[in-house]
Amino acid sequence: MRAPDNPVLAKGDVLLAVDNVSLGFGGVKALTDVSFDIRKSEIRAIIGPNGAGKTSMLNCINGFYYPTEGRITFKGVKRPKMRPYEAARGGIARTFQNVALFKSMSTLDNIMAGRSIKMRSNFFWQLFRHGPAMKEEVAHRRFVEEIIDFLEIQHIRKTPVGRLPYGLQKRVELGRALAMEPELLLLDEPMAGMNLEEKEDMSRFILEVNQQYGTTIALIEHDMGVVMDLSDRVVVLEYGRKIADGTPQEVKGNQRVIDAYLGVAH
Amino acid sequence: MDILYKIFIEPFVFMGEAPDLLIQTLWEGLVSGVLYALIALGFVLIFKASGVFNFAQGIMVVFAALTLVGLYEKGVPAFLALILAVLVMLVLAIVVERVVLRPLVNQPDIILFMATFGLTYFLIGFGELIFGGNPKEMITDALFLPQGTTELDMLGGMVRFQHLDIAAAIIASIMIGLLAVFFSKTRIGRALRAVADSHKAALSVGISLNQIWVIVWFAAGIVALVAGIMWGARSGVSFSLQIIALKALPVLILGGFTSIPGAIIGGLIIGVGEKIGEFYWGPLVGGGVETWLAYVIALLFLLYRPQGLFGEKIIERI
Amino acid sequence: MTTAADARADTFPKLLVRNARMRPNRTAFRHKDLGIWQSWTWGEVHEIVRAYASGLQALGLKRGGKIAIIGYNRPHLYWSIAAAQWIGAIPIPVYADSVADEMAYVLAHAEVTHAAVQDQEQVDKLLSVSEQLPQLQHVLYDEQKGLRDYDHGHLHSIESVVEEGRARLADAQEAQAIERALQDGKGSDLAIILYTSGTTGRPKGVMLTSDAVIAAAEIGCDFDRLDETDEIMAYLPIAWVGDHIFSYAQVFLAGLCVNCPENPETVADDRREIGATYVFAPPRIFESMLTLTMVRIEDASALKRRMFHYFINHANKVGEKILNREPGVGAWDRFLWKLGNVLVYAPLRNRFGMTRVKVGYTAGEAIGPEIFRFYRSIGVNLKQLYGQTEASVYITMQPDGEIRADTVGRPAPQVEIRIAENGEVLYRSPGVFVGYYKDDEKTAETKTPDGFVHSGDAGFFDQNGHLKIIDRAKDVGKMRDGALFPPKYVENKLKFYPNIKEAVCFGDGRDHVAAFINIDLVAVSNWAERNGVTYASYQELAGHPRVYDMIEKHVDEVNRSLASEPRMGGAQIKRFLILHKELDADDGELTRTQKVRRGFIADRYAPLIQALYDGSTEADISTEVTFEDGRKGVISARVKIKDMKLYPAENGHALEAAE
Amino acid sequence: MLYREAGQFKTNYVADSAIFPLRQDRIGLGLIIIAAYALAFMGSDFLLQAVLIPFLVFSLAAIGLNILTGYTGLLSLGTGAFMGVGAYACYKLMTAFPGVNVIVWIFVSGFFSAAIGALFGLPSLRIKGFYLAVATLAAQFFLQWCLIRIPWLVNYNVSGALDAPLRTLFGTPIMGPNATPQTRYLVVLTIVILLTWLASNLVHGRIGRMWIAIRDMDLAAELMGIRPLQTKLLAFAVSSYYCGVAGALLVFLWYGGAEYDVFNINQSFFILFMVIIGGLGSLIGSFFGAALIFILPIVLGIVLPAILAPFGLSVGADVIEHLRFMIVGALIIFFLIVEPHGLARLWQIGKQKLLVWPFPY
Repeated sequence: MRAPDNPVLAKGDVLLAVDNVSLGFGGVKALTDVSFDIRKSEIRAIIGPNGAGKTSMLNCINGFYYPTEGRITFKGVKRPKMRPYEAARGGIARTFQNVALFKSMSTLDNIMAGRSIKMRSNFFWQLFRHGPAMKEEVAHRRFVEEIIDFLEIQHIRKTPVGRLPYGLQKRVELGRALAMEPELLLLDEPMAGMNLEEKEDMSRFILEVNQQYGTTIALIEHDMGVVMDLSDRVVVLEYGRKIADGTPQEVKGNQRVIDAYLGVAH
Repeated sequence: MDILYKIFIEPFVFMGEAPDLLIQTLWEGLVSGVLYALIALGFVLIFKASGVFNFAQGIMVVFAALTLVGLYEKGVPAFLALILAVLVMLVLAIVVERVVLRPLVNQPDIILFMATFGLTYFLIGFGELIFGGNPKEMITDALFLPQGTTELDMLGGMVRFQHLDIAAAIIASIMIGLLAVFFSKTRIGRALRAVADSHKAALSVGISLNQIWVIVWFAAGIVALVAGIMWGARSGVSFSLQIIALKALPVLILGGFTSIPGAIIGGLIIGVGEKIGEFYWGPLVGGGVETWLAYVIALLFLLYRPQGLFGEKIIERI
Repeated sequence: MTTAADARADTFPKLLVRNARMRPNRTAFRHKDLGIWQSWTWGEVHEIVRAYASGLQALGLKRGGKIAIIGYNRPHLYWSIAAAQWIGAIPIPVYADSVADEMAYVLAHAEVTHAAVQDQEQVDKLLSVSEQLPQLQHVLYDEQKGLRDYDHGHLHSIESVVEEGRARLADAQEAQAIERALQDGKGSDLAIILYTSGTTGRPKGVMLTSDAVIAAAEIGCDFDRLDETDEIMAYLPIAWVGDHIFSYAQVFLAGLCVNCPENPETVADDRREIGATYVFAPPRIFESMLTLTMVRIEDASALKRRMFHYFINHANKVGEKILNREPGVGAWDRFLWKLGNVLVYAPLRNRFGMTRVKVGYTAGEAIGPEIFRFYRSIGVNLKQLYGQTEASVYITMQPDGEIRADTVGRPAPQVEIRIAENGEVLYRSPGVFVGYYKDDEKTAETKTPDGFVHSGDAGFFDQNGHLKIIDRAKDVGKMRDGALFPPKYVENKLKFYPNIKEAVCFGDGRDHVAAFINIDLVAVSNWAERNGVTYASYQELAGHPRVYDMIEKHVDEVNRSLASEPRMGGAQIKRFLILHKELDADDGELTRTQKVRRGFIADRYAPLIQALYDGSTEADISTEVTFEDGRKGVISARVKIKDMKLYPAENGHALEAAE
Repeated sequence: MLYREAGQFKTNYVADSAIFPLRQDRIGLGLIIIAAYALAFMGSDFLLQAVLIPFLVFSLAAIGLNILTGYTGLLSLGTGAFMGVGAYACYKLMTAFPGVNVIVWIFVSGFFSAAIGALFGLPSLRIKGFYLAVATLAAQFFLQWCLIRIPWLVNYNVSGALDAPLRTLFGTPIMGPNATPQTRYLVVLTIVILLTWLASNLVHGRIGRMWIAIRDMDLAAELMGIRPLQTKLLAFAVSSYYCGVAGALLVFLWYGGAEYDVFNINQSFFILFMVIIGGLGSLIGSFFGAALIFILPIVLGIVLPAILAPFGLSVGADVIEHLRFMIVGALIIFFLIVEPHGLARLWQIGKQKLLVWPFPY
């Protein structure tokens, strides 16, 4: 599916590099001079107190915002100013802090919609829902069914997502992102508002996605236990600046991180 | 080359050669602009307070004017008819709040928008049923509206000022001023602004949402009545008047749906722009550009500034 | 349905070969997977099983070797059974929800060398007890998910084993070998060992030969004229004899089509989609469907509710007679039933997924007569049967037209029955087992020298020659005054009320009968909602005075009914209490098949039993419980006790069956 | 109640993703289509000409607008003008090339409105909601002005009106003064069925999902790689195509001739009513909406005098007309209050009720 001239990266190579990125809205600075990288096939956590600029960081990475300063390099190529859909087509998928599903569609259709960028059949065949259009629909349906199977959401396959409980919606959203077969998967608080059991399930899915498909994952999460268990490396933001970067163990022992977390009431 | 000359050079040459005509056109544009602004204000009032895009504003103008004229024709003295017409608008506001808005609270915008369509249909039928479908003359004399013309010598020509137009501009300006004061100085006005921000905030001011809706629709009704009188005096009272209400839409686009100064300035820009456009450029394409010029101006403007003249820049978040 | 030509097919693999020849393009198995019903024809199944058998050989599974089958109903697991049988190995299906230790016991006892399991969960379970299973060599799995990074030295996907087998079979010698293995199989060989969960003690391995299982399957197929057009839903544990007969033996014999649901949560929907023609379900499933029906209909509009009840009442009056084609139903009543069929019965059957049901069975426990009649009256041909693992299911069956709620029918074809002195039912049939695996003592206890098997159940034949089971023979106790006390009989009477989920009665050697009641949370909470009873927890609801009043009414009715029956008058319930927690298999209070463990409960709730007999009006109890996530905790409660009115017993006839 | 879905299982994805997966629905649809064709032979000329032909034409236009507003969430008030473009294009084409069958030109004329629609859809990338509605209003007034001002469009006809020339299909007149309502009805019915089928295919496939994704959550859709501009423009183009064909049918197979005035702003609103009352994002809703908004006034026109007569109120046609306006207006409000999601939702609820009958859920 990848364009031939794209470099194929091995595990551990830098997939995405953020260099001295700053982002401002009018007078407000959301990010100041942040640099870090995400390596192929790792799980990278971005943590920090509320308002630390974590979501803004994700928004920069997937092209929703363009940094006011600094640059982002994806697969060795500096990212030009682009529309979000171009980033998506470049292999970056994401989920959202507040679930952003297509609420009138069923679970199945939501995930199928995530497959749109992989579908090619032309308008003419779509009109007749026949030939290549139907063949493609079936092939992608099968792929989507495997995601449904993977995420254990068979029983809600045809339920409109608006009616699902929050935990399941998050799962469907993950499924929709997986349908894009991304190289880099951005998860914005995938476990927010979940109970213990749901969190365990979600952690399991995230790990399995990472292990089975080698998908690189960058995630924002508040639950420190989950972050420590899941991630290979952690970057910590506070007030839009990076204050620490390293393995979970290193970060845990970092005095600035401890201050940042203790200093802010949660 | 000729066509480019006709578009880009000739009209301006013409303006310079006959400045009196330019002044005349500007004046006419200004007057219709003020009236557009008045109608747009009715939209803004309702949109600000209830988030309803009130398509019925146009028919309310007609309905108010018809009520006034209709009552007068039935022998009611002019100023009593005026008071009765105001009362009718109050009743309308109450009925609309009770029958349309309250059951539809929390529905998507487009549903409320559609409901005002239904209201429009109803008022058309109702108005015609009671007052008949024929155009009527506005009771200009009985309301002591001035008539006649003042012609001024200026810039090497004659510029005509209809007294009615002068009155319209003045009354509309007063009306706009009153509304501005109402909004910024009175308790209800502040509550209204609070509603625009959040419904909860309004409740904390101690006025129920339902009351606010009634007040706002009533205020919009009065604005409609004034607009109806002025516009009716200029071109007669008929159901085709409601189409001018659509002109308020580009005004709103320019000014932003929630901004009162925006409505005023937008109204003036549209009013003047369309008269100038029609007079100087219209003949190039066979005239009649007035019907769409306002919309195209608004459209082009939107492409440049999607949030409108006074709207805040939209930062999209996810 | 079997012809002389098929007589040669005396093992399941041979039946498979026959099916592949007779009906190669008919669908044999369906499995809802990846959103659609994946289907396999007999021809395809034959090809897969044959290759699978060869693959198993390659993995060292030998004639007489044992292979465990663990998991939810999946075509690949059924094929594992067939492939094992093909090469003369003995499949040992194990309950998929048993915990690792239980599983380890069975696997060690059966000396399994191979295991075919469903998924990662089962693999993990086996790995966790691997040191107890030194002889286990290879584990095969159906679903790859999560197993990618496991050490695949001894772990294989079934798919890969089949592939391996296919590769081997390309070689003519291997093909011959597999053919020889097939022909070497004899009807008298062991076909399967089914471990019974048992209410007490360790599970016992019931050894059944191919002849026995096929004979039993034949009984069922002939009785209800099952053929290849029939569809069955496989959703009960494959380790249970019922599933083995219905979803495997009869399928291979008569060429039915088996449908495996997507997962346990979707069974109801999947059942509706398939619309099976041949249905089996234990009473609790029919019960819960009916409870759910009644609960849901309460939420319907008043008009619809009235219409529903009107027609259900009408069906109650005439529905069974119409189903049984009995005379004496007037034209108007018939018309009303037809109307009801359009408005209520047919849509209900459709909702239950029973639109196409030819015959449905319930067994395992007694079914409430109201429940039984309900299904029959709306046109579902529901029947009861009485069976045991040791009999390959069939002991008694209900022939068409002789179906009654309170008996389990006449002896099945080819089955002989006699009733022992103490009321115990003994039977002999072609389907009886060989013995218990590695337990000759137990075998000797159970099987008489002339081939009769002690069922362990007490019962009697009524005037019509129908068997009526009252209880486990050893459980039928005597009260201090000598009156009979069949606890289960009484408990079942209680459980027929939708509000009562479970009941445990005591009375053996006592002066009077006392009962623990478990309320049904769905039914009672619904009742509570409608009656404005508020509560915060199960415990509070269970202890609510109005709930007690309601249950008291039910108990009173039971007492009245007991008083009217022969020899049962002494078993009336004098005192009862409502338990503060639900009896739970995780706490060991129920078996995995949801049967109560009376002895265990008696120990665990000893203070409550004491209070029931010492006249106190309430008692304290604290018990350890296991939560769903495996953590343990203690809950304590004060439980109230209610006294009941007793009715004078009609001194009736002695138990007729005891003659 | 009527449904027996037990036993209707799907063994492949084609069957599972069928638009009507239940047999009962397929049978029902078949019966409706047969009945619709049977009406051509059993209905009176009045029924065909005054009720059914316009109903179908408006349904088609409503489907067009529904694709844009209902499925893609873009509010448009320019429907009338887009219909007009189709009608005028058809007129030009069939008078310029009389040799080619008119059916071809009816379908081709839609492409002209599709192109114009896409052009006016360009602002939709930057403008949303009511602001976009005003942009489409610009299309409405500008195009209408063009239709008046360019006499070439009506072949310099002095009256400035379109007229339907005589055109035949297999030798039978289907257009012009000699075409019977029956033949015109059959032509319109066939075209509407065909185009509805195509629309249904589109909205149930990848393109439909992309449209709905844009409608439900445009930002998320874009972050999933859906190109907003292309998707929206496609919706404008397809929508306008349907409106264009409907416009051509309206003038040439229903009115038999018309002036630019039938494509005014009121026509746009009229279609919008149908879509909203019928149900946003529902094809069948478009038919329901057209039925209610178009047929109801006709029925009222017949029924009202009959109701008023017994009270000794014999009223003039004008009063009936006024009452009709009032009642339609009141009904719009009533329906919005009762079911803001339109008649299609009621239909869906009804079907769901039948499906779970006798249970309420």
